[in-house]
Amino acid sequence: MRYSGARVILEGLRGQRGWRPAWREPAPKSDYDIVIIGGGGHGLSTAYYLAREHGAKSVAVLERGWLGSGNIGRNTTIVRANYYLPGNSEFYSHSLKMWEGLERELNYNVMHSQRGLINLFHSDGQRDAFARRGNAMANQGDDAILLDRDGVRKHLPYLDFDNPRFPVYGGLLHPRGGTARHDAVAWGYARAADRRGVDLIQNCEVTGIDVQNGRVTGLQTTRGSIRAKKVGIVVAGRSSQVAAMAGLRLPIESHVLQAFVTEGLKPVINHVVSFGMGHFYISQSDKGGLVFGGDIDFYPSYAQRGNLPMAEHVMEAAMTLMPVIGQARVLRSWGGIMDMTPDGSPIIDKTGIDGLYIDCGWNYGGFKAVPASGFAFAHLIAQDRPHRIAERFRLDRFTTGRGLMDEEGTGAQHNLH
Amino acid sequence: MRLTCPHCGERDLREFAARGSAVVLSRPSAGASAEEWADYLHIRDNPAGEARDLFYHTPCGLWIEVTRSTITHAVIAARPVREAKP
Amino acid sequence: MRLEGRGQIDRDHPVRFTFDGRVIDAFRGDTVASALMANDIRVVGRSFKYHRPRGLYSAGSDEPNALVTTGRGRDALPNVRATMQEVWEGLDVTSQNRWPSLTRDVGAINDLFSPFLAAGFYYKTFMWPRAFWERVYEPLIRRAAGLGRLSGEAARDASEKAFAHCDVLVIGSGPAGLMAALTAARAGADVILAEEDSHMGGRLLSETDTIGGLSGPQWVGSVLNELTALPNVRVMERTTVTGAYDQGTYGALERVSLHRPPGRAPRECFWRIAATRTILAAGALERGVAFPGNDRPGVMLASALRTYVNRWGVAPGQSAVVWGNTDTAHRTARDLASAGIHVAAVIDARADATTTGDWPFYPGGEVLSTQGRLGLKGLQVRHGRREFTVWTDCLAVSGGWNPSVHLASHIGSRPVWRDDIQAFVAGPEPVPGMDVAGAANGIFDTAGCLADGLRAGNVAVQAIGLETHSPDLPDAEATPYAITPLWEVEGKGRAWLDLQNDVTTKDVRLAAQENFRSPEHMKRYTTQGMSPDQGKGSNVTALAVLAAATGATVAATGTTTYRPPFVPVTISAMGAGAKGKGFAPERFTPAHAAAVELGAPMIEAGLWYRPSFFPLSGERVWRESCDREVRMVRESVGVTEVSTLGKIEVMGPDAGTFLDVVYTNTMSSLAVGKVRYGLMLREDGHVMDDGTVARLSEDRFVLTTTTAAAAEVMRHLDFVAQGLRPGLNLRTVSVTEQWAQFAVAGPRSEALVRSILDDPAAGVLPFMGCTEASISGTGVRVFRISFSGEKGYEIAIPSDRGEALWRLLLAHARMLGGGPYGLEALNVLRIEKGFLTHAEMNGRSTAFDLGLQGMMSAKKDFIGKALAARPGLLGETREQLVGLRPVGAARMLTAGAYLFGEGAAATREAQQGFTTSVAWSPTLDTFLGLAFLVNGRARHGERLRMVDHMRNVEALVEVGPPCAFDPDGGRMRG
Amino acid sequence: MAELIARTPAHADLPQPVEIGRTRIAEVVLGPVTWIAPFDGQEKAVTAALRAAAGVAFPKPGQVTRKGSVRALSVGPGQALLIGATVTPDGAATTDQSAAWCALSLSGEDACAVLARLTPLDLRPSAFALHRTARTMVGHMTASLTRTSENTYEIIVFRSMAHTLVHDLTRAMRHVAVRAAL
Repeated sequence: MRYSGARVILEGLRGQRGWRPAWREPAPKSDYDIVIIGGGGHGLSTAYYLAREHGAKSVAVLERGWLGSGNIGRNTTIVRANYYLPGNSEFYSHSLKMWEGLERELNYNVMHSQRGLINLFHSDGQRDAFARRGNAMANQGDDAILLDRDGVRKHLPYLDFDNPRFPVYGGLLHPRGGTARHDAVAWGYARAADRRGVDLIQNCEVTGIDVQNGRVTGLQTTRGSIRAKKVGIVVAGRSSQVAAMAGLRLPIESHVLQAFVTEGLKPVINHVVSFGMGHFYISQSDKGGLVFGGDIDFYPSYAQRGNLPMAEHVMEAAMTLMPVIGQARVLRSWGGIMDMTPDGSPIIDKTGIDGLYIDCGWNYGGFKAVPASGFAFAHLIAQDRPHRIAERFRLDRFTTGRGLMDEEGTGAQHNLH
Repeated sequence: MRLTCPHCGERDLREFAARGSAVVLSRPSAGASAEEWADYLHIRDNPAGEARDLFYHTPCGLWIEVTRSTITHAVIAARPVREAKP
Repeated sequence: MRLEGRGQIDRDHPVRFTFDGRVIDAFRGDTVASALMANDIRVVGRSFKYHRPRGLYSAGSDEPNALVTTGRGRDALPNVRATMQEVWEGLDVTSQNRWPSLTRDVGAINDLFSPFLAAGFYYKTFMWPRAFWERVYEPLIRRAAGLGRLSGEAARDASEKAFAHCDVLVIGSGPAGLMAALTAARAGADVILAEEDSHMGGRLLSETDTIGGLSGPQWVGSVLNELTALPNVRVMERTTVTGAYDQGTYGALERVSLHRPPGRAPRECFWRIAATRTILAAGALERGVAFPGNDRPGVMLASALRTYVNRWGVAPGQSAVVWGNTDTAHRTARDLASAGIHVAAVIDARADATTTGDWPFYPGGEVLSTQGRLGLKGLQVRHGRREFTVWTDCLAVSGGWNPSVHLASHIGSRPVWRDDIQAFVAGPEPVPGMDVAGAANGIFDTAGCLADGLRAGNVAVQAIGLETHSPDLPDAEATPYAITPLWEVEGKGRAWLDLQNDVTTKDVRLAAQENFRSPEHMKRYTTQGMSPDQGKGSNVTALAVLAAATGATVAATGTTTYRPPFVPVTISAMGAGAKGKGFAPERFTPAHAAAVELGAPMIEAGLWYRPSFFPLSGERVWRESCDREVRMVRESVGVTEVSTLGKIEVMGPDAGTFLDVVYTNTMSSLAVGKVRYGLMLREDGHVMDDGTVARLSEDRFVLTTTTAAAAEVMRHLDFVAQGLRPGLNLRTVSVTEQWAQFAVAGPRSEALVRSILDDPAAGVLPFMGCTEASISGTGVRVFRISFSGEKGYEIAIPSDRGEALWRLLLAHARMLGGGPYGLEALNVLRIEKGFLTHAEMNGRSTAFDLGLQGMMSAKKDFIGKALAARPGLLGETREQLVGLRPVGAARMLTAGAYLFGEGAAATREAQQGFTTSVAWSPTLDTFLGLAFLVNGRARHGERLRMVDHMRNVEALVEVGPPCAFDPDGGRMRG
Repeated sequence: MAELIARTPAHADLPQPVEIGRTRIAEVVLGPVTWIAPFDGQEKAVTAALRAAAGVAFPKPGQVTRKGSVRALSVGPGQALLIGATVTPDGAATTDQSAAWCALSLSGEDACAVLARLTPLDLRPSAFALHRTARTMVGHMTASLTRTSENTYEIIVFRSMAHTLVHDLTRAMRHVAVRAAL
């Protein structure tokens, strides 16, 4: 069933009776060519591109809970390509281009909105650092504009320019940056993958990975054993546990990142705004809620919730930067579990076990990566060699020191990125 | 969250800086292999359950090792890293 | 309409406020909601999506419809629950989401299109053409979305935050909460009793029961008299506990003065409460029934109607129908009748129910639909096979009670379904230290709540190790709770679940039809429960509808997750105190005021402020001042304050050994009276910080760190000392605050230093020497070090005399033709010399990259040594520090620009490096740059293209060594 | 010889004691302050030396030892500030901190309520009795807090943060005062 405005009107006239399930509810088969563990954004997009790009016919996605129940459903929805280190630059640039065609690709409105993202800076040194970032983006072929204080004022007149603790010197505008409706991305990929024959299996937890003679042979699950020629692990927030089933240890520590949304309000914030000195970023959803967040809570955690000190820090940052939103009320807070890596950049790689691949370590930047991550991971699984956009996301970079992508420059401490 | 600083007593989380897994206390000896060093600094067991993590009580300067659950956030024990040294 | 002789309002104190400009008469004790009802205003809001007219539905913080804006301008507060807002003289209330008025709202046209606006319709359309999303569709949607409106003015920082600690936190002050608080208080526990309402008592303020022979309010008063007299009890009304966090930490929002005209009092206070034990006695929330037309103004919860009638003495009309599935219906009818309101019918979903009242009674009946446009006029009722119309102004509906388990679920515990009460309750000890009591625990009669409060109080008392002193239980009403499921009535027309987000039963069924069958999928697809009330009144009903649609039980369907806050919290409350400078401490150096006196612009350096430059009259731009200051230092002498540098003393027999661990070079061999430049790595082999180490005596070293890294280095030293080298005998302490420090630099620096020292001979120090001396009798530390490349000193003096020394230094400097210099000049001086700051030590650079590999001792282990030797951190592929000068026509350099081969395209693939720091050098009459360049040390003399897209600057540059001035350091050694 | 005039940390921000409502803040001139940290195994010797020279023992965690105008405040594991006398006992790391700290006293009936706006420390008498001291936070600053009488607290922060401390305290004092008048 194809979605369209005409269809919406037709179904409106006939009482919505004709809408069919967005995806099937298949029982797991005993045997697949490829099994993807993890029905989040990355897993679903991987399955989709396996079918779409590589013609894979026998693919299943196993999801412990409900589709999209991980970080794809609990993030702050920002889509951007403003990285500056080689490896990240080309990957996120590619991902943003994929976003720009995603709705028609999936026949699903994920509400990708390129409303512009502004990173504020607060000193001469930060200006130079953001100039470098902007230049790297331009070198990559992406858009970036360095704004001075007056330039920022034109876009964001509501900031406290007069008496903030850290005055605004300017900002780096990324016009193609923006947001998307997070759940819709999962649903869009799920529906599109399902239409290409991928079996999406919910409430199916993987309990074991079968390896024989250095080669993966299948999985044990709460819904029975499944044989598989190839297995991809894409389970941010549980990466260490699932990898451990195959005897792998990862350079990952799990941390909780909180986010907040206010009651719906008439439009006030029209960009994505990021306040580096205060570890605060914000946008306003189409529904009117101010969606914002800050830094991780810093202690290792698998609980999808945080504590008050960071929540208060985030609200305080809002008050010093944009007191215009002070009277808005926070409606809901939540936490996502982040795979934090030693350099803050992700991993898409083989594992040393034939047929077993892993896509993990997205820190708190995984949402915008969903299209390209799935695309590159599907390539790796299908072709057994990395796609050029992700060839630097290697596991061994920490051992060799080659190609580290520490954008923040905070070093090999997982919770500092 | 509240943690107990062995010197100062039970305090609000906001008084602490968190560092992550306590395995960094087990620094390899100078002659260790490159693999050992890389593992030490990067690879983590990352348990979903009982874990040993490091916190710094900023007001008093004490580094502590906290045994805690990463699932429930229950705190089981806390001691100065001086005493935790393997 | 106002009911004579009823309610707890103060009829001696009339209060007038405005609603959409209309003056409303009310009494002290009214809420905006009760006052609107008293004035027969039925439409109080418009719904989010369809702009349906809506009336009062509840009487508490769960109100879905009556969201209003109070105040104007910067004090405007959107989405205030009219049910929670107490009236005060002059209060300005406006309705929301309507234009031009509540009764004539153009947006209501949306309702006509509702057949096409089903759940998730927007995921299926608006995709063509692509550019239309940002330009057409989204702006339209954004404008239509949202309920209230922010004023667009900066909010005042008018709230506060506070901490509290107690043995027992009691949340809610109904019969269970009061009894629990009394029990704990009498046993001597420190008790905090938090109540969301303006008055303690919970449902006891709204019901006509007697307790121990007293009316509800009287009994509440007697308990409160005892509690407030106890020193160990803190009673907090208008305080909503908003979230449960780890180890007994709770967030709570107190409405301090929102019930009064604005003044100097804090508006709200956000509390952080640490409690050993908590008793959740937050009561239960009544739920409605999803039946066609159930959103009509005049349809309201039965409990809310009793509250309006009994507590505030108001009623929504002359007659009412009551419909329910428990004895609640009968209680409501009795109260209405006694208040003189005509009870047009009582409908009890339980077919076997009986009544004692004198009203039409329909056991087993149901309401099929409603009539009326801006207010309820009549109901279509089915009883047996008969369908008929009942004319009424008001329908009081009750579908049962949902215990308020929100806080019990905040840290991960899932509520448990109970068939006998058709509701979710909390599991055992859902939050460590928490007990749930009363209606929140699924006990719905007063006597049961009192007893359960007493039980919970005693459990808490025992848990904290006190002796119990149980109060006597007063007599109270004890009715068994009998309920039959009553979730929805199917029929023609829309039946609302989430009134705010306009989610109907059809939407939930559509979600199930499209396979959004898990509660989370249904919630996200339909937006059920994502509205300002977070589905307080509708979530469980929606789950029941979903369960029916999927053929599952409610228990098996489960719930979505409750998350903080329980009620929305203003950002200005949770972020109180941070507006303006309050976000982070401000640190001022000892000579700050003296620098400001000289007109120096002070700029942020982390938490510190430092002078940028010291303008002289006639200088129009910073560069003029900066160039002059640089020349001054190169030609005579300059003075600048460096107190912000971190200063750490390391003492003890093993101090040297310890420093050998944290620095790449050897410090243990440093002679007393000498200073050495030191480099610290992180364990991953990258540079953490640099600074100097001075050995003041055999077992006392003083380290300097950069301003930015001072706290990080201190923490690192503590970590190494305590965690990695606990066997070493040493002590570390920050002395940053003790010592004001000034750099004196330039050819005449020695003359200056000698002129102020009590013993001028102490100024004759070798390069990298240090000594203790005195100035006007005050002990100082003198270091012969330089960050400018000139002969230089740093003098440290106790901070209390820092300003005096600064003034003395300036006076003497001026006599020598010198003066003060600021950060800008300091930066130029160091760039001319190729010295480092964190622009170069950027967290990704290694000693090798910076050309400091010679400082890495081969003879000892140190932090970072092993991992700095990884192949990827060495060799020709690394970007190495170089100096740059422009050589083409364009003479300007910028920092953050990239380097490319001459003639190469400016693309990522062709990047060769980037600039980190640049400056105009008045000394060399050229721009100078520092840059990282692939294999840079081998490329001195090479020409490259520098491109800065951001500033539209391009230049041809020549690569050289980082140090551009006095490369052999003769001036510095002097 | 020029005289170098010493400034107290809060001389500009709090030149005079300030009273708002039922609380008062005033700068405390600490006099000589020495940071003392006994080396491994030297704790007893250092206590003996301190007793001999100043009449006070090395304080246990959270403790203040006092003799006349001399006090020793516990400020961290194995660390104390000796205030009011200068003693540099053998066997301990010591350093002069006389100019490092800004100390204010906060007193009055509502002092505890004011402080509760700023510190997460449990201030109940059962947890923070008379003459107890704690390293904690005041606002965003690390601080030493000491209860010096029933209704008096001494707050010590970095000297450079004197302005912020006075600002934070006076804001809290105003709020408490206005509330009390409601």
